[in-house]
Amino acid sequence: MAFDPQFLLNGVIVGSTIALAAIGLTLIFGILDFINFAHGEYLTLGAYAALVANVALGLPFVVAAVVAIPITVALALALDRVVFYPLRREGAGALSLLITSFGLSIILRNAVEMVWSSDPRRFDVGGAEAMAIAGVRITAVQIAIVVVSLVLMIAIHLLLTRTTLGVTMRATASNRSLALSSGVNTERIVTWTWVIGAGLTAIAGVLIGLNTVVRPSMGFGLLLVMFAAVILGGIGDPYGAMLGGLSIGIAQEVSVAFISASYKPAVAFTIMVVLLLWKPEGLRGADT
Amino acid sequence: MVNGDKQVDRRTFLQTTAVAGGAFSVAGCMGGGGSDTAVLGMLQPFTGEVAWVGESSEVAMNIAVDQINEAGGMNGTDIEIVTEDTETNQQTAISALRKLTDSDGASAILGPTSFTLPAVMDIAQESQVPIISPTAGTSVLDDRGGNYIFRTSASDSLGGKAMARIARDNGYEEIAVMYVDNQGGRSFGQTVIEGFEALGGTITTEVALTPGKSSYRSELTEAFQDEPEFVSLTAGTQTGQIILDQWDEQGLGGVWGLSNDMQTDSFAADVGAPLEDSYAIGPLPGGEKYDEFAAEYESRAGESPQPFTPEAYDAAMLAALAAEAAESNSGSDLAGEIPAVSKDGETVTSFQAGADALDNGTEIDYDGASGPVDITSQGNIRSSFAVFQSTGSEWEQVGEIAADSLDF
Amino acid sequence: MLEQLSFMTSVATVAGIYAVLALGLNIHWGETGLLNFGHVAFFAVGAYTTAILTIPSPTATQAYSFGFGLPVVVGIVGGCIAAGLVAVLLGIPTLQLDEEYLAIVSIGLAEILRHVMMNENWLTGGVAGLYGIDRPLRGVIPPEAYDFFYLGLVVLAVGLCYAYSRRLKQSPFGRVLRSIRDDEEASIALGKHTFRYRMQAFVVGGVMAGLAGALWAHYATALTPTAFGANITFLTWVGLIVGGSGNSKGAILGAGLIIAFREATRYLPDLYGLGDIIPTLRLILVGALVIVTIRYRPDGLLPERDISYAEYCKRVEYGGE
Amino acid sequence: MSDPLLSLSAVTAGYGDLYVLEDVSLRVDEGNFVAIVGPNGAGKSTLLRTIVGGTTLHDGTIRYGNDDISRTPRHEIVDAGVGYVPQDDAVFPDLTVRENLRMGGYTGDGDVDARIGEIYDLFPRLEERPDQAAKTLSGGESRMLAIGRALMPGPDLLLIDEPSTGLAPQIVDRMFERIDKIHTEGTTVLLVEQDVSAVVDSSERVYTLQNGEIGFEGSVEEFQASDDAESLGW
Repeated sequence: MAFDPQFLLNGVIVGSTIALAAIGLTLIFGILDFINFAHGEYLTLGAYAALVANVALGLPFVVAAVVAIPITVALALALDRVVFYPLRREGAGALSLLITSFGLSIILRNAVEMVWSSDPRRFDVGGAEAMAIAGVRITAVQIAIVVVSLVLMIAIHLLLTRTTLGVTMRATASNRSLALSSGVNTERIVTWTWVIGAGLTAIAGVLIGLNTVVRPSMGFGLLLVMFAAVILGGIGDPYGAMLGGLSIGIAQEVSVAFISASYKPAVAFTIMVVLLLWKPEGLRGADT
Repeated sequence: MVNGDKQVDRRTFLQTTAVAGGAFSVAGCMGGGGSDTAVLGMLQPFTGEVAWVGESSEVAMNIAVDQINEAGGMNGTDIEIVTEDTETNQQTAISALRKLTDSDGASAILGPTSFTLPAVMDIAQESQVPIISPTAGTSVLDDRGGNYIFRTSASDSLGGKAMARIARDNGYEEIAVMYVDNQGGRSFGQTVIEGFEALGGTITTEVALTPGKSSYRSELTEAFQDEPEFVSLTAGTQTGQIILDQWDEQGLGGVWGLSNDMQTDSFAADVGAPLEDSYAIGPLPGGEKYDEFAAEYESRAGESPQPFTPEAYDAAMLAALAAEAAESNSGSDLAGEIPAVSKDGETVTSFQAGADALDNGTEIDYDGASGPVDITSQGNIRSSFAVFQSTGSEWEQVGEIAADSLDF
Repeated sequence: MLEQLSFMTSVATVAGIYAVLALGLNIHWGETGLLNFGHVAFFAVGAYTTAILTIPSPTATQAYSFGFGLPVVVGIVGGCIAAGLVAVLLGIPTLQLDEEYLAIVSIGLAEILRHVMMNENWLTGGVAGLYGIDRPLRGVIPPEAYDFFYLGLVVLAVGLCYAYSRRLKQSPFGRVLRSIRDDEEASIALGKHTFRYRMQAFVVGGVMAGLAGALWAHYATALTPTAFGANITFLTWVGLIVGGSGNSKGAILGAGLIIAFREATRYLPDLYGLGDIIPTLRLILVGALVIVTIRYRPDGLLPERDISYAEYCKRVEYGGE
Repeated sequence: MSDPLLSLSAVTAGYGDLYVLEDVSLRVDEGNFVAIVGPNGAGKSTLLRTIVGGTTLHDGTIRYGNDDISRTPRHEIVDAGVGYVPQDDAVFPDLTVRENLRMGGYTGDGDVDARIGEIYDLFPRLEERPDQAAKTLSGGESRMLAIGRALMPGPDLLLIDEPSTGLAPQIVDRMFERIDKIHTEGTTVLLVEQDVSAVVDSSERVYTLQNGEIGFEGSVEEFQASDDAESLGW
């Protein structure tokens, strides 16, 4: 049986959205030093914010998608102020923050379900029909998803290397104490990290919702995959997260051609464990 | 599920939330059914992807219980419904069942779904409280039911065979089979495969799906790689709709054979034109009794009955009639009467009629909203199926598969 | 009243099983600082192993291929051993890395295991699961007293794990573990092979979780993959955090409280008739409980008494400014 | 006597409930080169961290110029003109040499590129590898980068924690040459050292710190004549 390139294409589409969300997760991990279990819910909230703007308020989809970003960012900042900041101020350890984020994740997920019910919902965009290009089927929407993801990844790269904010974020991620000693107001960097991380995650949520459906569990369902992407790329490394997200998306979809599709979710973790045994510092890690 | 009374309760709740926190621990000692009412428990998922099952079957059960209470109640006592959420999780289901049997003193329990029923069977048996599931199709129950475990829904092994027959009878030689990889989906899907092969057909691909995912494009690519003309799909409405939308988007062709979960008006309307000519199996429309139930359901819930709701209504009726027959509301007494009141006797279609007949010492055969509901000694029902085909906007019945034609 | 007592007995039994889980996790996190977020994996391995060892051989209609019909005691011991072996396998790639790796990889392992449970019918019965698991001394104990007997067994297990944890804490081994937790570099300087010690602690905690799984299997008498989701790991963590990590009494108290809370909130609909929003509301309350505890009682209800210098440095470091 | 640039009076500090420094007082005058010497674990690093706000201050006050900086956030202390070179983790490993320097100039208002040029003049080895990641530098280069990073905002006072640790003797000598140069160009220097011999040539004033308390205090000449010098292996 010849391998169908369709699997690869599906993987690129899924992988590019995972990559976007994983960048947010890894940035927040780098700066705040804890694994944010509520990250998936930010993705869900982004999708629902766009959904309300698009379906309930009747805004055009693109406008709704843009509107979703500041809403999600504002929510993430408010939650940081109310939930995480007091713990940071008192010097709570990474685990306290992590467990708190798990509690927050449950609250947010169920609040979304309470408000919008568990029914899957769809954006109000034109019917998508796949076109056949070079033996694979792809819709205009999917092309847009991949393009938007790639553009955002390039934008993140430029931000991290060309701007003072970006360099400061990387510096704070690699050594928070030294950043303070260099005159960095780390709380300001934390704020910017939430802005960028939650913003990217909101876009990822909208794109995933566009590619499929919007539902309360969408973010949580992707959380473990995002973790795998982050680990694969090396914790705290945004480029690694991009690479990790893409690899995992492709591996998952391609795996369907070879093994039972019900093992699909396990593929990401198998790759992760194997990689840790082989190259513990992540895909991009130094060889030394 | 808009209910006027509930709104008031909710407001009361909001005003007293502060007190509620402190009351949890006390509540543990205060709860529980008083002896002046009889309790029917409902054990269903109310959260997560299958929350609709709990919500819709609660409406159906309320209809039944209101009718029973209007007719004087079960052995003269009013029935109170206590609902518990399984969260589609074995541990929670066991705790919830324990609460219903031990703390609430339920006479019988309606539910749960295939996800959790196998896991609580033994506990129910031990507690000597009958379980009547309107929602569990799992073939595990085929030879494990009876005694304390019954169901008013058809076994997946019958449904799967019916699906195989539809494909074969319509001349398809090679089909693909897709099913969600959970308790319900797998047993149905496997029976389609076994049944279709027994009828001389060939299965091109078998694809097990993880439910609750957002994209099934690769699974579809896999299923359609040999270009099957007929694909059997077993899934809930949510997963089903995503799969069908993406199938349409990808332009893969062929017709579907859909399991009974997806045989609802809203599903046919939502998927629309692409579904034209595809098949679905479903229960035989129950005639007058079903129409009566459907009208009541619609007036309460504002939508046409969801799958399994007539079965839920019938399950509550059977429990109450069995209690009448046993002249006791105790679970261990009424369990044995459940098969007895469902067949071989004077046909009754309401609680009132059944209770009156039993008072006169007549054996009864309850026929309900979902059909004749004849419970076998293994706790199953033998069931005929209706074959539906989509017109592109709704399901139209195009045939019938009799229970007798499924013995292969 | 008797009905209430019976229900309370089953709640206490579940709470006891969670207490064993929490004691195991306390050895991982509280004593050694291992961020294990896949605790349910050990629980599942313990449960399935004892089930496979003790159920009768399969009949023609059953999905699974192995059932050895061995005595329950053999099953429980086997469950513990299997959980310990899984700990070794998981420990090899992760215990030498930063703690976050263990956290995420352990979640991953738990997920993989759940998919194995769902897919490998020959071993686990697949999504249909395993049924008819025997209960210890079923024929000997009168049925009406059986629940109390089983609760007694669970309490005994809690007691054993508690006593072991206490002894561990006071032993030289326990002191090494705490020094690893508080400052690994210092203990390396002292010449301790931290990998070996971490591995030992990881196995001990894993075995306790396996025991909890075995107790669950013989309590539930049926196993399906739905009983082994990530929420079990989460509830155990919540219990440990609320009770106070690093303190065995805290682990037991926390596990008991969290189960009591979960069960007590079942009575909410009875009081208020909230109907369809109650289940989600209950989960929201559990989430809020976690956040509030960590905010206002960060060391739990029963905090560990002394905190070392190195631990302080760690906290100061996290404090930033 | 004029007002000191930096003064600590009766400072008691540590980590959380743990006390490391007890009743420490010292002063650094403008233009001075001050060394604090003491054995390992005496609290030298904690003392520098306390000045930049990196510990829990239980008692006492820290004044810089005319301001009380006891409760000032760390990043504002840098803003006020205090450069700090920690002993460990003194550079950002994943950032390039140039980016590390740029981070140091984070608060500076001046021309960052011009300032980087000045640092390159001081440490030519850094100029040879501007795009190399800091984690790939040698120990000596890394230390130069750390000092360069701290000098970027043009601090009036430079705090250096054990510049000699882990470096070969000839590199230590060259390192102190540079520090001397920084000092003579107008920056006040406060450094802590375990290796007493390394600092006596450069410093003007010496404090000894033992068990978190100040022992000796005075000029280099007085120090060399004292018992403390002997006990520290001079």
